Amino acid sequence: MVDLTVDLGKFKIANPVMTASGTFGYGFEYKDYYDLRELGAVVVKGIAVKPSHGNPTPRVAEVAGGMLNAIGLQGPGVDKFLHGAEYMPFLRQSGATVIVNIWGKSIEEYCEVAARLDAESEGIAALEINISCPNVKEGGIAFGTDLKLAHKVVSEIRKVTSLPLITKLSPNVTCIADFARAVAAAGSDMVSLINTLTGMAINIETRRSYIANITGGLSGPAIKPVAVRMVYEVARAVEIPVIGMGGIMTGEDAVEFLLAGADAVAVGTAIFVDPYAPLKVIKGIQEYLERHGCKSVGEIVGAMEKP
Amino acid sequence: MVDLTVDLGKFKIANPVMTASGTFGYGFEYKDYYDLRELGAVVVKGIAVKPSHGNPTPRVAEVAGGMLNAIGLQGPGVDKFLHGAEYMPFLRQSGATVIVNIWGKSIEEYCEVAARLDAESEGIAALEINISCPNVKEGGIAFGTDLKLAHKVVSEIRKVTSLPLITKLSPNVTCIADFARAVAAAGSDMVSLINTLTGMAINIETRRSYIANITGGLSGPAIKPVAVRMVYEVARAVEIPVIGMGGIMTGEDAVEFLLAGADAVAVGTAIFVDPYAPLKVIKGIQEYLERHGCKSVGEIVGAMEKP
Amino acid sequence: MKTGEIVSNRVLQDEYYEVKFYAPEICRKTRAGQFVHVKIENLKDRILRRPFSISDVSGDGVLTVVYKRVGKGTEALSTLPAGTVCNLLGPLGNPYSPPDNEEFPVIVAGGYGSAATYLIAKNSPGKGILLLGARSKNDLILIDKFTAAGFEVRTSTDDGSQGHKGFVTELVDRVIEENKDKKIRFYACGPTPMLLALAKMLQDRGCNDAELSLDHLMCCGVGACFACVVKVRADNEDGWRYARTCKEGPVFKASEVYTGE
Amino acid sequence: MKTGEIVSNRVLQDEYYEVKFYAPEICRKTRAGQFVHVKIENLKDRILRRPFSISDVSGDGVLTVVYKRVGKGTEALSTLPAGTVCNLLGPLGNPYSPPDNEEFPVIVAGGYGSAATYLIAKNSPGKGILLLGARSKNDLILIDKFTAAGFEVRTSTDDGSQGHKGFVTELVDRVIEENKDKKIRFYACGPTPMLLALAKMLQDRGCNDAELSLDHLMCCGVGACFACVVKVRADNEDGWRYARTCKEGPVFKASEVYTGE
Ligand SMILES: Cc1cc2nc3c(=O)[nH]c(=O)nc-3n(C[C@H](O)[C@H](O)[C@H](O)COP(=O)(O)OP(=O)(O)OC[C@H]3O[C@@H](n4cnc5c(N)ncnc54)[C@H](O)[C@@H]3O)c2cc1C
Ligand SMILES: Cc1cc2nc3c(=O)[nH]c(=O)nc-3n(C[C@H](O)[C@H](O)[C@H](O)COP(=O)(O)OP(=O)(O)OC[C@H]3O[C@@H](n4cnc5c(N)ncnc54)[C@H](O)[C@@H]3O)c2cc1C
Ligand SMILES: Cc1cc2nc3c(=O)[nH]c(=O)nc-3n(C[C@H](O)[C@H](O)[C@H](O)COP(=O)(O)O)c2cc1C
Ligand SMILES: Cc1cc2nc3c(=O)[nH]c(=O)nc-3n(C[C@H](O)[C@H](O)[C@H](O)COP(=O)(O)O)c2cc1C
Ligand code: FES
Ligand code: FES
Repeated sequence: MVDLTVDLGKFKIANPVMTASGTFGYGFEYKDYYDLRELGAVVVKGIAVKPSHGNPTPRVAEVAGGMLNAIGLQGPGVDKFLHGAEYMPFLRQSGATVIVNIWGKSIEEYCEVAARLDAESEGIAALEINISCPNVKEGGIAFGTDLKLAHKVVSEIRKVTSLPLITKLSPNVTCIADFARAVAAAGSDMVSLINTLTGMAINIETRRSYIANITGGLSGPAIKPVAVRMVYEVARAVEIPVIGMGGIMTGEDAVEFLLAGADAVAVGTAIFVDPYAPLKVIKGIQEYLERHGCKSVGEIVGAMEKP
Repeated sequence: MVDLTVDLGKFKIANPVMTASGTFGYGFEYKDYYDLRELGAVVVKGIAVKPSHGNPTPRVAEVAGGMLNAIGLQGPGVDKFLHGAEYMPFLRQSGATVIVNIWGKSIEEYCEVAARLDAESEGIAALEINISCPNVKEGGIAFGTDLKLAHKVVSEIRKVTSLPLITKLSPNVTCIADFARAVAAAGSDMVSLINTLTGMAINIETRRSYIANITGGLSGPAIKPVAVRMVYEVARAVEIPVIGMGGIMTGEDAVEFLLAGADAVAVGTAIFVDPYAPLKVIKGIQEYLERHGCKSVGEIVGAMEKP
Repeated sequence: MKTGEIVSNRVLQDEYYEVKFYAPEICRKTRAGQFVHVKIENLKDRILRRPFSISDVSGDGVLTVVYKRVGKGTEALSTLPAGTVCNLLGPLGNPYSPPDNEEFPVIVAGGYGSAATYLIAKNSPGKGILLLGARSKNDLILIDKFTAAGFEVRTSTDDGSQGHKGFVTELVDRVIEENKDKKIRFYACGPTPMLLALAKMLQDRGCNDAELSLDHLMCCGVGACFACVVKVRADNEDGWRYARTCKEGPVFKASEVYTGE
Repeated sequence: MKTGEIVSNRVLQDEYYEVKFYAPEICRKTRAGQFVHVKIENLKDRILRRPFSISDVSGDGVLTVVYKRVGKGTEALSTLPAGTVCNLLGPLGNPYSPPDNEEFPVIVAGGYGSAATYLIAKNSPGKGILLLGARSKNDLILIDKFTAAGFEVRTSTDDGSQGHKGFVTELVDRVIEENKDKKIRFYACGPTPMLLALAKMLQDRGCNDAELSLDHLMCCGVGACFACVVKVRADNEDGWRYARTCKEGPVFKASEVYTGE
C-alpha cells in the first residue's frame, strides 16, 4: 500500500490534496457529498475582520479552458466564522484538517484576523495568507505584487500567531521566486501558488466587461502550464514546503505539480465541474504511485528528470 | 461600405489584422493560400544578426486551450533574410505590408540588425522589437522584464534607424503598462502585446518536460483573457498605437481587443489551426462593424463602456 | 439505463427544447422549484455545468428539463442524442412551499418560468391561474401542460402577438380583484427585472407569502463559490446582503427580495 | 459529398484504424510520401491539427489514412462516424521520387510506415520488396495490400511473434546480397531511431539515392513555425542544420540525414 500522508513540517496531512480557497465554501456546502476527512485539508474561503458584501454582480464569466471570477471575498467576518454553526464549529466537529485563508485591506486588518483565529485556534491547522488583496492604505497596490509589502505583512502576522503560516502567492508578478524567498524570510512556513491570473473578457454586443469589477481572476485548465512553471521555479528557490495549484482537474495533473516540486496540491475550479474532483485526484495520484512502484508521495516530489 | 484601413501614425494598413511573428514564417510559406496583400501586415519571424539553429527538439507541446513553444528563434540571419529569394525579395515583390520582427542577445546585436535593415529598408514598413530575449551580456535577464533594459534597448535602436518601431511587450511582468510607458518614452512608435506567457508541461511517464528547453511560451485561446486585460491597461497608459494579440481565433475575439483599446490586432496560433484564420478575422470584424452601423474601425477602438 | 442517460431530446417550440433524463434518485427527491446542474458532455472548450429548473418528474424516474437555446451550452445540449449519459447534480436549491388546500395558486411566469413552476401546478390540490408573459407568442411555452393540470392560462406578449400586449405584471391586479374571496398564493419565476417589479408590487399589496424564484449566473450550484448572489433584505446598515441563489434560493419570499437601488 | 467528408472509418487491426475521406482535389495532386493535416472536429480542449501520411488515393476522389490510436486526437478521430466533415490541408510535404523502370524498390517500414509508403508500391512499374518491422505481430499492417501490389513482404518483430525476431534493419543486408544484380532503390518510413540507424547503414553501403521519410511533432504543417525540425547535414561549422520536415521533408535523401551526435 502506498503511504499518501504528507509531512508539511508543522503538521501532517492524510494525503496531498487540499481544496483551493474560495472554491469549496466553508466545507459545510459539501458535507452531504462526502466525509471531509477524506481530504488532505479543507482550505476555507477568505476570512476578514468584518463581514463583507464582496463585489457587485456579475462576478464570474466562463472563458476558453476556465473562468474569470471577481467574487471580491464575500464572507461572514471572523466573529461569525468562529461561532456561526455552519463555519468553524461545524468544521471542528467534522474532524477535517482545516486551513483558514485570511485577507485584509491593511496590515492591521490582516494581523487582527490572524490574532483572533490564534486565540480560538482549536481545530485550525494553519492560516493561509491571501496576499493578492489591494492594500487600501497604500493606495491599492496589492500586497502580493510588491516585495516589501509582501515581506511586511507576513512578518507582522508572524508576530501575532504561532499557527503555521502559508503564504499564497500571486502569479501576476515578474519573478514569483523572489516573492517566495521574501515571505520565507519573513517567517512563512510554507507557500501556496498560484492564485488567479488577472484577466478580462468583453461582451462585444453590450461592450461591457462580463465582470462587473471589469477584471477578474483566471482559473482552470487554461492556467495550468503557467502554474506548473511557477511551482517549478519556486520549489527550486525555497526550502519550505510548496502547495501547488492552478487548473488541476485529474490525478495526472496533480502528479505534474508534484514532479515539478510541489509537496501537496489544491483543487479549485475542478470542484465546480465535479464536487468529487478532489477525491478523484487523490485516487489518481495513488494509482500513479502504485503503477510506478512508489511507496510514498515524497518519492515523486520534485522528481522531474533533469534534461 | 466600412472603411477597414487603420492609420498607425507612421504608416497605414489596409485592415487591422496582422500575422503574429513566428506563426506565419516569412509569408512565403502561405503564398499559395492567398494574396498576402489581403492582410493588414505580414509580421515575419524574428531576425537576428546571424543565422541561428534555435532550440533543441521537442519544441512544442499542446496543452488545454493552446500550446507551448520554445522554437528559440531559428532563423536565417539578416543577410540571408535581405537577399535570399524566399525572404525579403519575395516579400517586396508580393506587395504586402511587411513588419520585420528583430531580436538579439545584446543591445549591440539588436542595433546591428536594425541598422542593417534600415540600410536596405525598401518594402519594410516597420521593425517590431522582440524584447522577450534574454540579454546574454547581462546574465540572461530578459530585456522585456527589466524596465531599464527595455528602455535602453529601444532608445539605442532608435538611434540607428528611422524606420517606425513597434516594441513587443512581454506579459511575464507585474505591470505591463510601466513597460509600455518606458518604451514609448524611449522612442517606440507603437507597442504590440502580448508575447507568450511562460509555462511548462511535464510528461508524467518520462518525468521530463514536453519541451526540451523545459519552459515554453503559452499561446492560444487560453491566454486571451490575460491578453485582453493587458491591452486594456496599456491602451489607457500610453498615447501611441497598440497592436493586440493573444488567442485571437475569430473576428469576435479581435473585436474584444479593439474594444479594449487595440488599434490593430495580430493572429498567431490560430493560423496553425487554419491558415485562412487571418482572413476570417478580417471578415468577422467587417461584419461586426456593419452590423453595428460603424463606418470605420476607429469607431470601436477603446469603445468599451465604462461600468 | 444509466443515471443521467438522455431518454429523449427534441424541439418543443421554436428555440425551446425538451430533454428527458433517466434519473430516478433525483426524481424521488425533487420538489417544485428545484434545479439540476448539468454537465454537458460535448461542450467544447468550456467546462462549467449549466443549471436548469426541473420541469417535471415521473414515477418511473424520468426527469424533464425545458430549455431555450441561447448560447454554447444549450446549443451543444440540443444536439445530444438519446443514450448520451450526462452527469447531473441535484435536486439543488430550495423549493417552493406548495399551496395547501385553502390556497388559490397564481403563478406569474416569464421566459422559461413556466417550466420552472409547472410542478406547482401539477401537484396543486386545487385549480389556479398561470399568468404567462413573453417577448412574443413563440416564447409562450407549456400552456397545454398547465391547462391539462387544470390551470387557467392568461398570456401577455411584448409585441402583442398573443394575449395582452405588455408586461405580464399588468395582469396581476385583475387576478387579485377577481379572486378577492380566495386566499391567493403567488408564485413566480422569470427574468430578474420582471421579478423585481413583481416583488415590489406584491410587497405593496401585502402578499408577503408570495414566492419568487430569483437566480443569477451559477458556477458551483451548491453555495460554495458566491457567484450567483442577489440582494435580499437584511438587518444591517445597508439594508441588504448578497444571498446565494443556488443554496439560499432560488426560491425567496417576496418580502425578502431587496427592490431598492 | 463535401470535401473532407468521412466516407468510412473502421478498425483495421488491433489499435490501427482506416479512415477514408472524400477529397478529390487532394487525391488528384497526391504523390507517394505526402501527408494531410487533419482538423479533428470533435477534439476537446485541443486545437491543433494532426498530420497523417496519405496511404492511398482513388480515382473517384477517396483518400485513405491508416492511423494508430495513440492519444487524444487519434482517439477522437476513431469515434467520428461517416458523414462527418473534417477540414483537411494537403497534400503537404515533399514526396518520394518514384522508382523508374530500371529500379528495384525496397521499402523498409516500421509502425505506420507501411501506410506511408504504400503508394510507392502501388505505383511501382516493377515488383519490389517490403521489409516490415514492428513491436509485435498485431502492429504489422497492410501486408495484404503490398502483396496484392506484387511486393514480397518480409517481416520482423521485436518479440518474435511473426517473422524475424529483432530489428527490421537486420533484414537489409540479405536483400542487398540477394539482389546484387538489380539497381536497388531504398525507401523508408518509420520511427526516428530506426530511420537514423538505417540512414547510417545505407550511407555506409553507398546507397545515397535512398529516401527516408523523417518527421517530428508538427504544428503548422507548411513550414511556418519551425516546430517539426530534424537535423540534416549542412555545409556550416556544425555540420548540420535544422530542416523543417513538413516543408523540406518529410522525405529526405539518406545522404542528407545527419546521424552524428
Ligand atoms: C436556477 C436556474 C434555473 C434555470 N432554469 C432554466 C430552465 O429551466 N430553462 C432554461 O432554458 N434556462 C434555465 N436557466 C438558464 C440557463 O442556465 C442558461 O440559459 C444557460 O446556462 C445558458 O448556457 P449557454 O452555454 O447556452 O449560454 P452561454 O453561452 O453561457 O450564454 C449565452 C447567454 O445567456 C446568458 N446566460 C448565461 N447564463 C445565464 C443564466 N443563468 N441566466 C440568464 N442568462 C444567462 C449569457 O449572459 C449570455 O447572454 C436557469 C438558470 C438558473 C440559474
Ligand atoms: C508527416 C507525418 C505523417 C504521419 N503519418 C501517420 C500515419 O499515417 N499514421 C499514424 O498513425 N500516425 C501518423 N503520424 C503520427 C500522428 O500524427 C500522431 O500519432 C498523432 O498526431 C497523435 O495525435 P494524438 O492526439 O492521438 O496523440 P497525442 O495525445 O498528441 O500524443 C500521444 C503520443 O503520441 C506522441 N506523438 C504525438 N505526435 C506525434 C508524432 N507526430 N510523431 C510521433 N509521435 C507523436 C506523443 O508524444 C504522445 O506520446 C504522422 C506524423 C507525421 C509528422
Ligand atoms: C470562484 C473563486 C473564488 C476564489 N476565492 C479565493 C479566495 O477567497 N482566496 C484565495 O486565496 N483564493 C481564491 N481563489 C483562487 C483559488 O483558490 C486558486 O488559487 C485558483 O482558482 C487556481 O486554482 P484552480 O485553477 O484549480 O481553480 C478563488 C478562485 C475561484 C475560481
Ligand atoms: C510557434 C510560435 C513562434 C513564435 N515566435 C515568435 C517570434 O519569433 N517573435 C515574437 O516576437 N513572437 C513570437 N511568438 C509569439 C506570437 O507572435 C504571439 O505573440 C503569441 O503567440 C500570442 O498570440 P497567439 O495566442 O495568437 O498565438 C511565437 C509564437 C508561437 C506560437
Ligand atoms: S453558484 Fe456557487 S454559490 Fe451559488
Ligand atoms: S510544422 Fe510548422 S514548420 Fe513544420
